[in-house]
Amino acid sequence: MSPTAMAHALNAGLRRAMEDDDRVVLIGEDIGRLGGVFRVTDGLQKDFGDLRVVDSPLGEAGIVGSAIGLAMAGYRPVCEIQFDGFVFPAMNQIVTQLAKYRHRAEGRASLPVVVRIPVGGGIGAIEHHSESPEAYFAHTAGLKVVCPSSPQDAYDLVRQAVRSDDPVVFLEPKRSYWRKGELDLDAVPAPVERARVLRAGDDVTVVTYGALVPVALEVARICAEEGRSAEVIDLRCLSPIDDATILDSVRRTGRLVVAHEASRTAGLGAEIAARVQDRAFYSLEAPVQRVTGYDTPYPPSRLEEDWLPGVDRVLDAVDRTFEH
Amino acid sequence: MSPTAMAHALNAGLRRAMEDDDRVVLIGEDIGRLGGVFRVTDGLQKDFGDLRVVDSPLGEAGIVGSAIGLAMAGYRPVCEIQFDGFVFPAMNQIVTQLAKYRHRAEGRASLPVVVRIPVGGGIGAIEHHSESPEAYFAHTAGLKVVCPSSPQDAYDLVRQAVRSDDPVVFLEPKRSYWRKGELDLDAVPAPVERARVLRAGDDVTVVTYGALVPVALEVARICAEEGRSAEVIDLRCLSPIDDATILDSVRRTGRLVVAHEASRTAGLGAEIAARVQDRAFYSLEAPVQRVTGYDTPYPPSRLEEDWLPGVDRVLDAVDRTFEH
Amino acid sequence: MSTEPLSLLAPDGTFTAHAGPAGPAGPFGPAELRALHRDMVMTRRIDTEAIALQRQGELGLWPSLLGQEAAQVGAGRAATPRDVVFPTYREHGVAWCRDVDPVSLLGLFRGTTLGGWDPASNNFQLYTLVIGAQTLHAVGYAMGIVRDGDVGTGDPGRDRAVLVFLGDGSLSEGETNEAFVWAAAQSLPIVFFCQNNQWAISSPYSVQSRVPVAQRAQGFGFPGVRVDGNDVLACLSATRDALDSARAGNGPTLIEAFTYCRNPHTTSDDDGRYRSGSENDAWAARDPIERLRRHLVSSGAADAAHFAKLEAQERALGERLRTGCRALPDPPPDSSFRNTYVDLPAELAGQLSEHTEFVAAGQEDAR
Amino acid sequence: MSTEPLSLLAPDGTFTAHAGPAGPAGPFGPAELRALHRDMVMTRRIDTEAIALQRQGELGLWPSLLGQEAAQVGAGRAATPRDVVFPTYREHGVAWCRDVDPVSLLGLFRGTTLGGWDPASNNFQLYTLVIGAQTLHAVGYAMGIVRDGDVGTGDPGRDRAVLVFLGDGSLSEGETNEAFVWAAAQSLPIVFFCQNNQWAISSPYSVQSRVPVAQRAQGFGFPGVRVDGNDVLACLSATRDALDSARAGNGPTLIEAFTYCRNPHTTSDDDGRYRSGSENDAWAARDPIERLRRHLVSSGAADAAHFAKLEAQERALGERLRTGCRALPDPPPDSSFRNTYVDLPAELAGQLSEHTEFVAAGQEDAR
Ligand SMILES: Cc1ncc(C[n+]2csc(CCOP(=O)(O)OP(=O)(O)O)c2C)c(N)n1
Ligand SMILES: Cc1ncc(C[n+]2csc(CCOP(=O)(O)OP(=O)(O)O)c2C)c(N)n1
Ligand SMILES: [Mg+2]
Ligand SMILES: [Mg+2]
Repeated sequence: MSPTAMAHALNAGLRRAMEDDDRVVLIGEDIGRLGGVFRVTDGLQKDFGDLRVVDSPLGEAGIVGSAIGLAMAGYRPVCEIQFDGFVFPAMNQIVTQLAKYRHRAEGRASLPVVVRIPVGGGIGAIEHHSESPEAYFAHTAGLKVVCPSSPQDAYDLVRQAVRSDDPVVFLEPKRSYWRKGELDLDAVPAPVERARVLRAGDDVTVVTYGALVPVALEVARICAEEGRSAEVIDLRCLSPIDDATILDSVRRTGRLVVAHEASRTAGLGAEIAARVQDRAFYSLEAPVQRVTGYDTPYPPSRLEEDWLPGVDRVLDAVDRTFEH
Repeated sequence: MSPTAMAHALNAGLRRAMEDDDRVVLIGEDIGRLGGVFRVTDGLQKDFGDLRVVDSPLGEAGIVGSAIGLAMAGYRPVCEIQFDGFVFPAMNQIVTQLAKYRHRAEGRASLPVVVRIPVGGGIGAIEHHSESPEAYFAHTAGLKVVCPSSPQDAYDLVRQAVRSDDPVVFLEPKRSYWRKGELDLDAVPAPVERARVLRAGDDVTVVTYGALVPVALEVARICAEEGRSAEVIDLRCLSPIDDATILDSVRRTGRLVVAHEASRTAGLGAEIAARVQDRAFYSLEAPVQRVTGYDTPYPPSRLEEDWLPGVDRVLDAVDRTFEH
Repeated sequence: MSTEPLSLLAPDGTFTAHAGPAGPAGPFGPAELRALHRDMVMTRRIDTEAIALQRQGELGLWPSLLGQEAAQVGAGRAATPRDVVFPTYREHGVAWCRDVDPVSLLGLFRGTTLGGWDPASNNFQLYTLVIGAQTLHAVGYAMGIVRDGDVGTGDPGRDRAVLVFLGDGSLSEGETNEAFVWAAAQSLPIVFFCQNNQWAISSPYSVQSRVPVAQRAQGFGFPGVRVDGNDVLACLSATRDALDSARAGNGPTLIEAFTYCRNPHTTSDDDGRYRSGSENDAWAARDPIERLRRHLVSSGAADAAHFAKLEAQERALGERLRTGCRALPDPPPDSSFRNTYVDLPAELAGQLSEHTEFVAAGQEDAR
Repeated sequence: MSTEPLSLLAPDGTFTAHAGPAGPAGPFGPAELRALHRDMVMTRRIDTEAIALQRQGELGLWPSLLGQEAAQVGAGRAATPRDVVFPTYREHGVAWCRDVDPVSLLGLFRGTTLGGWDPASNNFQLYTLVIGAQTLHAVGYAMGIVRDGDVGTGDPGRDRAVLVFLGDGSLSEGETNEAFVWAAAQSLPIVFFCQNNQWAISSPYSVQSRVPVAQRAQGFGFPGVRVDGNDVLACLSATRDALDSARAGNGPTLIEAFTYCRNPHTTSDDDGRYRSGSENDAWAARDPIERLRRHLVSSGAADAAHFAKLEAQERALGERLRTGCRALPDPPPDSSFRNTYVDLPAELAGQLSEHTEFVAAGQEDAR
């Protein structure tokens, strides 16, 4: 156990996955000698060679499409999309091919492809480098979507994603890449599909994922000071959603705040609100509150701090749930 | 006024738009001599020439991307995507360019582009020909998304879409193409952003759009026989959503069912449920119910009838709202 | 690049040997010629029966290949069983060559499945309806072959290649061109076989390009070859050469089989709106089957007894297709739910029970 | 296709006339040569200042063009004001030639805007960060020019063309290739100007292709031209010829300016990880500005006084950039809300009030 940054944990997880199974192949732009723009694949090409760590041509459809073909040939490809905003050229391959293939093949064949995407804002970047595209994938049946919030989870989830026979969209919160946390390389990982209660509480539930997890924890800390006990749930798996864990919590607390960076309309917050109002109707003491990016394109970075959900906005939402 | 099929109403609307403004240019696969696979553009190339009705190369990114360029040059392009399932190669142009351009240009320039897409199932088609991709677009800030349910609305909305300076994704429910309805070519159209109450009711609200509108009306008819008065709202504009009209209704009825063909998770039903539970919390006598396509890829056509929301499933959902 | 397509067998059935890159093509033995003819005849029968089934309402749709039999059988027979084939939605003749049960081709168009066969068992992938998408899968598969070390070993039992089909229209899709980029840059063992049937639904090839399909490859730095797509021997030779070259580690080839589909795009299409019957007549005169039949007769490779036997086989196939089509089972109502993920997620399991109850109630009502 | 790039000005400054398709290129008059030199010098100064501003924390990022000044100024000056230019994110030198205020180039990288100038007022579109996306917009704009009737009229005050910039890496994106398809099939008035700086971040050009960039055009059926990208005169001549041809209605050209970016991909990049300094040194010896300076001196087109004056102008520009950068206003907090749609939708208006209250409360707290 040693404090490790998430980027390094991911690197370790990928390395371990490649050692465990020599059919794991990484494909992406600049993932070889450069080690990826975030250095997540640092050193892997050197150690595993350029047949297993492929510096690809500059084309995202090609990255995902060729990964599909490699999977058909028995490999377990892990794609890297350089930034969230650049996944859209691959959307056709992801939505019409990757997600649907097992269904088309009547369950006879699966595509064990992982599509890694650094996501989210708050890093002062230029356009297309701060997006949160998870809702597109969560709405697409046939994909699993996961998003770690800690180095340990990143390490565990990426290994599990590689072992999954279902295609996995693996979202890496950029803001968390250099946050450190304990990493136990041999810990028994939690099941992928399970959300995790990071802090127990009785008065209000806060659900989030990725880079907003530390925000939610900070909110809970402040709530505690104010005499309110907030339960914090890290979703981890954004599709399928583990609503059982959320419902358990809300049935106790009666109040729910969901936070994400993606735009509000038809985002994951909507889905969680829709399920919870249905399945815990009589438990809710206040409407489910969403704290999200707004329904605008991601703003210039000078405006991002206020645009992104932060501690204050989540606290406001918690307050709103107590106004009822 | 004469009974007209929606496909013909769209044709008339496009013709009128082209007559009204000679900067309107249609682009798409097979829209010229063939008149489009659904004949929506029938005769337009003959009458307006092949510079205004362009049979495009087989590439959807090219269709939307070139439309963007034409709009930059002062034209008002109307793209046709041949089928719902084939819009994904254009996703990059739609999401990263079309939707974001006005924001990028700080409001200095707009892209008056319409992207017409035949959508939805129930026509016994093969894969990729029965999809309902509206949630991808509704989640994308900067786009307007509209979906007519009647010939009159199709005619009005397509003309308004062409006149809109914002980009519009225009969804045409395939199952409704050959349904006839009254068409008044000179009626004063309702505002694009307004949902429409098609049938007033007091006990439960049913919100839907496109091909499910007749289903909702049939549900209301049956409800009436059973002594329940259902209000039917046709959303028309799927983004931005006119929740005022929905909330007005739900505040009276206390019950809401939302129906759509698209998969459930993070679909429009989720968004509507999330807003209504928030904004009409104390009015709701039962949780908002969603009747939707399931979270699977669209099934083989032999299974579609049961997979799609139909009268019985919507009725079941209405019943559920009365169980509370 | 010569734009005069490689041709070995003239429309009147005369054969001219031709030196290809891998030496002279042919002569072809009588057994091989008869087999190719039989493949084309059987392929056409599948097509004809399917069209009839569609008219009878047994199929929702059928994309006919009438006139493209030579291209498909030539290419299909060039591939070895170890090669991997990626079709579009029209490669019924290739499917035949890959021993895919022809009845299973019908399910997709009857609406009982979106697939229909096991892509692994005949090295014949599923039909792909999204234009161009399969070209990238083919590229990825070829990358897999490279990683397996199954290229350029010189061992014919080991080396393999990918054969991917595409249409003239698909040359305009970005994904197809990305496939060319990847194949060229990595010198992959892959052959792109483009049936230029001159139309993409109502769009003549001139909408896509002003230069021959085969020329596209040059821009990416690999060879493009043009063949008479109605000449099964030319298609076979060119594809064999290209596959040999790919297996030997010499990288990709794009083959343009210049041909014509004499039926509308699909049974739903009305080609009277956009093309003339005379074009069709001209291509009927270049019929690929008739051409080889003439050669078989004039060369004495087949006699009347042979053709009679073949006709009986054809009839049997037709019968099998008609019966088989009607016997195709509807998919179980839970199949979409079960096939979406390896393990049914909780939410989807909930939706499945909803669905199962609903279907059961419907059956209840119906009873 | 000759793969030897067109070159007029050798690294040592000697000039060799060359007959291009539109007649001999040059001779260039001394005023024109001085102007081109000045453009390059000023462009480099913009670049240098921006890098310094980035180091000082005033910019988040800067994509340097060091070494690509000749390509950008040559191409930029070839376009007339009526031509329409579509840049990538690195065309600071082209922006200079289009009279875009250099300070406004900084906003995007300072995070005060995603655009920064009015795309209509200089016929210089906004920077595009999504690789390849702008090539299709350029195609669409060229379709607009055709529809305006502003091509092939022979009237120089009327005919126009589109000049679109792209990098060597972008040749692999599907969209770029679709742009080639459309431009070729419709014979559009467009020039694709590719700065092959041999790297796409850490990927050498060999990752994308084994043949020259210019060859790609052949596959689509239009001319590809290779020029020495460090030779401003060659870039200017080739682009002028290509634009003339486009305006005259002869369709598209792809120009490959073979060059090298001597700085890392952006200020965030660490090129020590993937390339050697010696490559850099070799290209420094081919510096485009030094080359023209030598020619100016040896031909007597410019004297010491000229260079001194230029240096003063440079310094003034640097000063303007430094002051201008710091003075760039933060965007108003409501700007994203107001710029998403022409009219603020009700839901978004609600979100804006939420936001406004929140921002106001924050300012309250801060006070
Ligand atoms: C991405 C995509 N866009 C549009 C379509 C609709 N479509 C089906 S077939 C076809 C024409 C294909 O032409 P071609 O590639 O020449 O093949 P052919 O049908 O002639 O065999 C089109 C446009 C599609 N299937 N996929
Ligand atoms: C669609 C897309 N994918 C990935 C990126 C990330 N990216 C930014 S620049 C770049 C390399 C571009 O290389 P090239 O086209 O040669 O232009 P250069 O930077 O050399 O000028 C990459 C991969 C992007 N901007 N857009
Ligand atoms: Mg075709
Ligand atoms: Mg480059």
